[in-house]
Amino acid sequence: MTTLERMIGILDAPEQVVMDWKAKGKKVIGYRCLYVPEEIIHAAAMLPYATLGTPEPITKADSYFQPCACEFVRNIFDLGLDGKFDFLDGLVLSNTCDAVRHLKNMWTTYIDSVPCYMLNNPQKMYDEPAFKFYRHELEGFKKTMEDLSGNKISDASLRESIDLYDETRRLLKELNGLRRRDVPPISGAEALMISMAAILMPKEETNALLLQLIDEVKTREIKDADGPRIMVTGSIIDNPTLIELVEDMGGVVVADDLCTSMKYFWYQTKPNEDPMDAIVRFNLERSVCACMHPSEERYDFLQEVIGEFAVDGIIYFNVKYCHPFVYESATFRKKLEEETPVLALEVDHSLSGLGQLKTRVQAFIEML
Amino acid sequence: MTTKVTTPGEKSLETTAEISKAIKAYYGGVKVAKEEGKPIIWSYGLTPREIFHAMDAHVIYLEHLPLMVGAKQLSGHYIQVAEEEGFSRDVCAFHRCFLGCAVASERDPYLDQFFVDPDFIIATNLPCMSESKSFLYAADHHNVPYYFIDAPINTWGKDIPDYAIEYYAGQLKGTLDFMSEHGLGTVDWDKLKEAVSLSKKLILLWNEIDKCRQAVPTPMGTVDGLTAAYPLIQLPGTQLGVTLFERLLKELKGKVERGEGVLDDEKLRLLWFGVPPFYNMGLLNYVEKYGAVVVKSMIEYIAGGAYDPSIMDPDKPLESLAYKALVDIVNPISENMVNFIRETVKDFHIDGVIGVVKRSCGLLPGYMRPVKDAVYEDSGVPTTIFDLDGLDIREYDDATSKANLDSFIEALLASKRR
Amino acid sequence: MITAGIDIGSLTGKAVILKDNEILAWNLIPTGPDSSETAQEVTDMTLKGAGLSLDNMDYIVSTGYGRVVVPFSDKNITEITCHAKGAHWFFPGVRMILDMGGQDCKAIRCNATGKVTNFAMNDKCAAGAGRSMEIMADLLETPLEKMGELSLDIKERLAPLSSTCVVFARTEVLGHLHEGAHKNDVLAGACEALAERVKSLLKRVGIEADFVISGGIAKNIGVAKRIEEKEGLKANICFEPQIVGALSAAVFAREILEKKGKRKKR
Amino acid sequence: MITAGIDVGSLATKVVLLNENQLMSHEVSGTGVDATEAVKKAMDTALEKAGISFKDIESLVSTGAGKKKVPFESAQATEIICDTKGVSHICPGVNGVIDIGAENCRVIKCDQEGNIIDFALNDKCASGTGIFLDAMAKALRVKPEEMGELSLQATQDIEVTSMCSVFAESEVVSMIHRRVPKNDILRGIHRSIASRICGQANRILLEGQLVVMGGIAQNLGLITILKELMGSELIVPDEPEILGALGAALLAGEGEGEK
Ligand SMILES: Nc1ncnc2c1ncn2[C@@H]1O[C@H](COP(=O)(O)OP(=O)(O)O)[C@@H](O)[C@H]1O
Ligand SMILES: Nc1ncnc2c1ncn2[C@@H]1O[C@H](COP(=O)(O)OP(=O)(O)O)[C@@H](O)[C@H]1O
Ligand code: SF4
Ligand code: SF4
Ligand code: SF4
Repeated sequence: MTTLERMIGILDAPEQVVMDWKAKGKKVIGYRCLYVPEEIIHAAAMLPYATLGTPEPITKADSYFQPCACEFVRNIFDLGLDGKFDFLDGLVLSNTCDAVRHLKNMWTTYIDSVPCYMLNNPQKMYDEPAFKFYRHELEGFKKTMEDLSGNKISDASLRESIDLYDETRRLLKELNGLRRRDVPPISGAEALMISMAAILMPKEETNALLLQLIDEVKTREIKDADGPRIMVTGSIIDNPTLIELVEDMGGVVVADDLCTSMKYFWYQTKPNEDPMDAIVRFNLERSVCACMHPSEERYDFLQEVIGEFAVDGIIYFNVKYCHPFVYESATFRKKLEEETPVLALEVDHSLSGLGQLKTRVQAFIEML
Repeated sequence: MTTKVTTPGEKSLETTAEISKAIKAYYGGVKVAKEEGKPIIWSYGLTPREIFHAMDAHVIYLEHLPLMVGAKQLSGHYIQVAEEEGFSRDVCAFHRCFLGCAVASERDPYLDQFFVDPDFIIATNLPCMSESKSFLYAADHHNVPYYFIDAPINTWGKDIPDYAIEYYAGQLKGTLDFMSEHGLGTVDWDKLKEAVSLSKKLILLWNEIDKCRQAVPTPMGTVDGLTAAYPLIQLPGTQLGVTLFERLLKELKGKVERGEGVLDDEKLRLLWFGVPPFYNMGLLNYVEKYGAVVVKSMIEYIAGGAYDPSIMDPDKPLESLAYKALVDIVNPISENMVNFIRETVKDFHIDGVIGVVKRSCGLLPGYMRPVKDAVYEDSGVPTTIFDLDGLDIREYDDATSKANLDSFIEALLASKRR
Repeated sequence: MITAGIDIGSLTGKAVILKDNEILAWNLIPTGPDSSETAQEVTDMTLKGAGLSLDNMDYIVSTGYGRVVVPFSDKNITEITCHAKGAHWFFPGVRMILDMGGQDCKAIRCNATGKVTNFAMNDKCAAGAGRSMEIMADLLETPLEKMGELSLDIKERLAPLSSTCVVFARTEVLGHLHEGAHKNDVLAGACEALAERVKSLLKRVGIEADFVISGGIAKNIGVAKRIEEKEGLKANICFEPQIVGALSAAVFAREILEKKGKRKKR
Repeated sequence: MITAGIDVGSLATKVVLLNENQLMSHEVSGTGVDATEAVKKAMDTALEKAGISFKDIESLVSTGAGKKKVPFESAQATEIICDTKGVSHICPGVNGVIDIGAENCRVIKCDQEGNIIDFALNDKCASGTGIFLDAMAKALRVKPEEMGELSLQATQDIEVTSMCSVFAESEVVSMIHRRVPKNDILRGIHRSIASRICGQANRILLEGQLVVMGGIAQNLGLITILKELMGSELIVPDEPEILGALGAALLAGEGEGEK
């Protein structure tokens, strides 16, 4: 089996990662959104586990959420109601959008099996008072994690965790950098799956695998690389189907702006600081999500990637009822379109109605 | 045909008519200010009005404009304009409508009376985080400066920690500086303190007004209440607001003494949870044919209406305002909203709760179920939940809405009879 | 050089045979239960009309809803890309195309060579497409072809049908009729509602004065006229708007061949 | 006391005549364009079947979407009340009702005594109602009454993803094109509609022993899948479409709508 296959294979049964970890008698903390610092969880010797959705239709959650709440959140809640997250020792959400805020409300009210915490991250970037406030919140969060795990988090152990995660991010960035080539070594769908697997696995393992993987794919070339180069962006995508769809229609997905992929690893923490401050700055100086103010940083990131990866067209996949991204795509679209064509699509998180999407994507690719 | 079936709400109080005039006068004033070259602000959500009044700023509020446009049945048009700009039907209709007004190439004469372009924008993420992004679009479109007040969500209940107050109050200071920078002069701290003290007075009056509404029959229902809440939401920190509320209180007290109600023979008392149909406020009168009154609506209580102002200290104006904003019932993740409704149902002898969700709202859909369960558990009072967009008339279906109301009220009456 | 374009829509199947730049033959039949068969059938008919056989075809491009199931096509291209090309073939100056078919409406912007630069499609709800017109026609017992004309001859202006749902519009229509409204007035309401929806689609891509309406609804002058009036535009409509997609597929086929510079062996 | 219940549905008009709460006769006929006329006709037939004349009726209650078009003087009641009344009369003690009519789908939760606890009506979209099924029947060229039976003979699970009835129709057409067996398509359709109804029922946490009524309750295919999805016990009474009218007639017996 190639390393690539091994990594992608992890997504077939992500719970296995958890079971292996739990077998060592250690705890697992679920988290939603990158504004929850994994490093702090890890420094308390627990496994941070990204709760991703499934394309299953939503059933039980519909009696709690009105159908106009974002489908991703309803999906997570559905899984929670079904006990699919019962292996978690806690769930941490961060303050990113109304949907997640309500997930916290609902979870606390209706799901007893897993305690749920809300981490109050500011929605303002680069702002000294926001740093200060966030630092306070993170101290509280650190305390909560210490209590939950029974382990103290020292500056040294936190530093170690940060270095470990930085290494993961560095390796992923190096790997994805190869996609700048005229003929990328990995497809967009593969890249997404590698990132997702890397996010889910304990980083010690991830890093070793990534090293091998970079070596392995260096000489690889994907087939059908003569189509237009596409960048995919939008709300969370936790399933390669949409990217595969773009690639089936002849697009070559070379880059993205997703929190499950490039946004996860694009940035590094700044060295030589107090480790808590390093995390504070890391989170408030990069922007992974449309929830942050202002949006310039995200726009600049798009521009940078468009240039570096020679992107011909951008496809926005906005999850239905995901308000932050819907607003932002409307705002960005106007500006981006002056140079790079943009296709903005609304998708159901459960991926229904792909037929209509196909026509649009195909037409867009023909247009390029 | 939708347009035929809508009717304005029938108000019954003298003071609310006066308040309506005050609203028009306020926005007329904005227009005049623009003509005089004064800077105009667009703002939204729970940005503290007190500081605007203390700075003599002229502000157009995002949620208020659509209401006025909605009452004139123009919201559908402007919403469409926004959709043509590329905004999805799934984002808040208020924001779509406002953006529609903002970007429309031609404005209706009605709108022209008071809607003017901004010189800068002050936005916030309270009550709804996601929608605040719409202002970035507006700022881009009009190419004006933008200030964002980040409100941490209330995970603390009534005890907001100092560092959160400090963060929010600091941003209010930032707002004041920002306004100064853009041509509004420096802040007069005495005036600001005065504003906070007037704001405190205003809420105390509102609390008394609220008490009157507990009377059976209730002297003021939601049709009047929504207008009556205008000073609370838009005029805190002004003498005008206080004067209007003093008058309102007097009028209500008289009614209670005389035993006069919206309906003299009240059979059912209802609570409206969610945004009422502003283009068809007559729907709230519709239930009167069953002897039912919508006593109160949640909307009237955002922006401090459910707030105990005793903690406000005019000597610490920014901290007081920070506290007021952060504990507001619409600041998510707190028991505050659920508890408020729970108490209201008991104190106001509510028989049934009407919960309406609009599919485009980011905030309310998450509250419906917890509120419904809490109220039922506590008082055995049922809640009906149905879809109704408060602003987008194109989504409104009179027959379905009435069928829901009819069914709910008949069921309530049937269980009362037993 | 002889090329063919096959357009299998949700409601009709069309074929066009092109010799260099001249239409040799075209045909249009309702889409049957089996798209492949429909494709076969409409192609056979057209070939027969031109006195040719499949072997004579140098290149075949398919498009439309059923584009992937045409067994003998060399390539498939979406309706969106096609319509721009075909509209451009008929009216070289055109910059905006409105294609109104059975299931969806598309507003397309293109450049001077007929290449798409932007497009928008109606959403998941069918309320704004041809199928809704058929349901209306059925309901009001009016032949589809007469609908447009009748809708322009009205006595009283009713508000456009408000039901967003095609299915519920039925109740609304019945209500109107029952209240004694004239059939034509109701038809006008239906056309008005559709035109209104289409208008916002056009606005989403940005309105251009030189525009073409293609697709079946282009034949409904009740809708076409109303769209023109709303924006003060004059629409170009070719002699058979329904074949624009198939024609452009054939034009594409020719261009592909020219680029490749060699004939494909069949 | 002789009482009458009239349920003017969007497709079918139902009349029930009771004598001391015992069924005398009932009639179901198409509503058509002229509801008033339809009610008159149905009433005449029902009267004839019962062998009485209109003046023998002492009390009348009407319900249904077209209740305002009833040409006789009568009290009016909502479908929610009438459905619950009718259901608790024939199946006392159930936990709730699912009423699937032509353009409406209502779910009602009630207590042992037949008091309404909660309910939910469908929104403006037609998917999840009888009309949706009728349209699919037409697309597949089968009779609406046969759909259910046929779907039970399906051999594989396929998914109909479009929720819009109009798009679902073309999705179905394309399946026919791909030569998917009719029965399997039918099952897919029923599954899609059942999950919609299930979602609606979920909204009010409907569970336990439930009665399914309305014209669509006669569709066994749908009921089977609904049972599977909801995990509830579903009861389909005989002539499920007249329960609304029955409830109305019972209400009339309680003194509503006396002449
Ligand atoms: N003669 C006509 N007059 C008016 N409308 C027509 C006429 N013929 C077809 N239509 C309309 O055109 C639609 C079909 O358009 P078409 O472009 O063939 O669709 P598709 O490509 O999806 O099969 C029908 O739904 C109908 O509304
Ligand atoms: N035997 C049957 N099998 C399946 N469906 C049926 C049968 N009889 C009637 N229906 C369906 O029931 C629906 C009408 O139900 P009904 O409850 O009478 O509706 P409404 O009260 O809204 O007119 C129609 O859609 C019809 O197709
Ligand atoms: S998809 Fe959008 S709305 Fe949903 S949780 Fe993510 S950011 Fe929030
Ligand atoms: S609370 Fe809801 S209705 Fe109000 S502005 Fe926010 S999203 Fe819109
Ligand atoms: S409203 Fe009607 S036309 Fe629209 S999706 Fe629903 S069934 Fe389809």
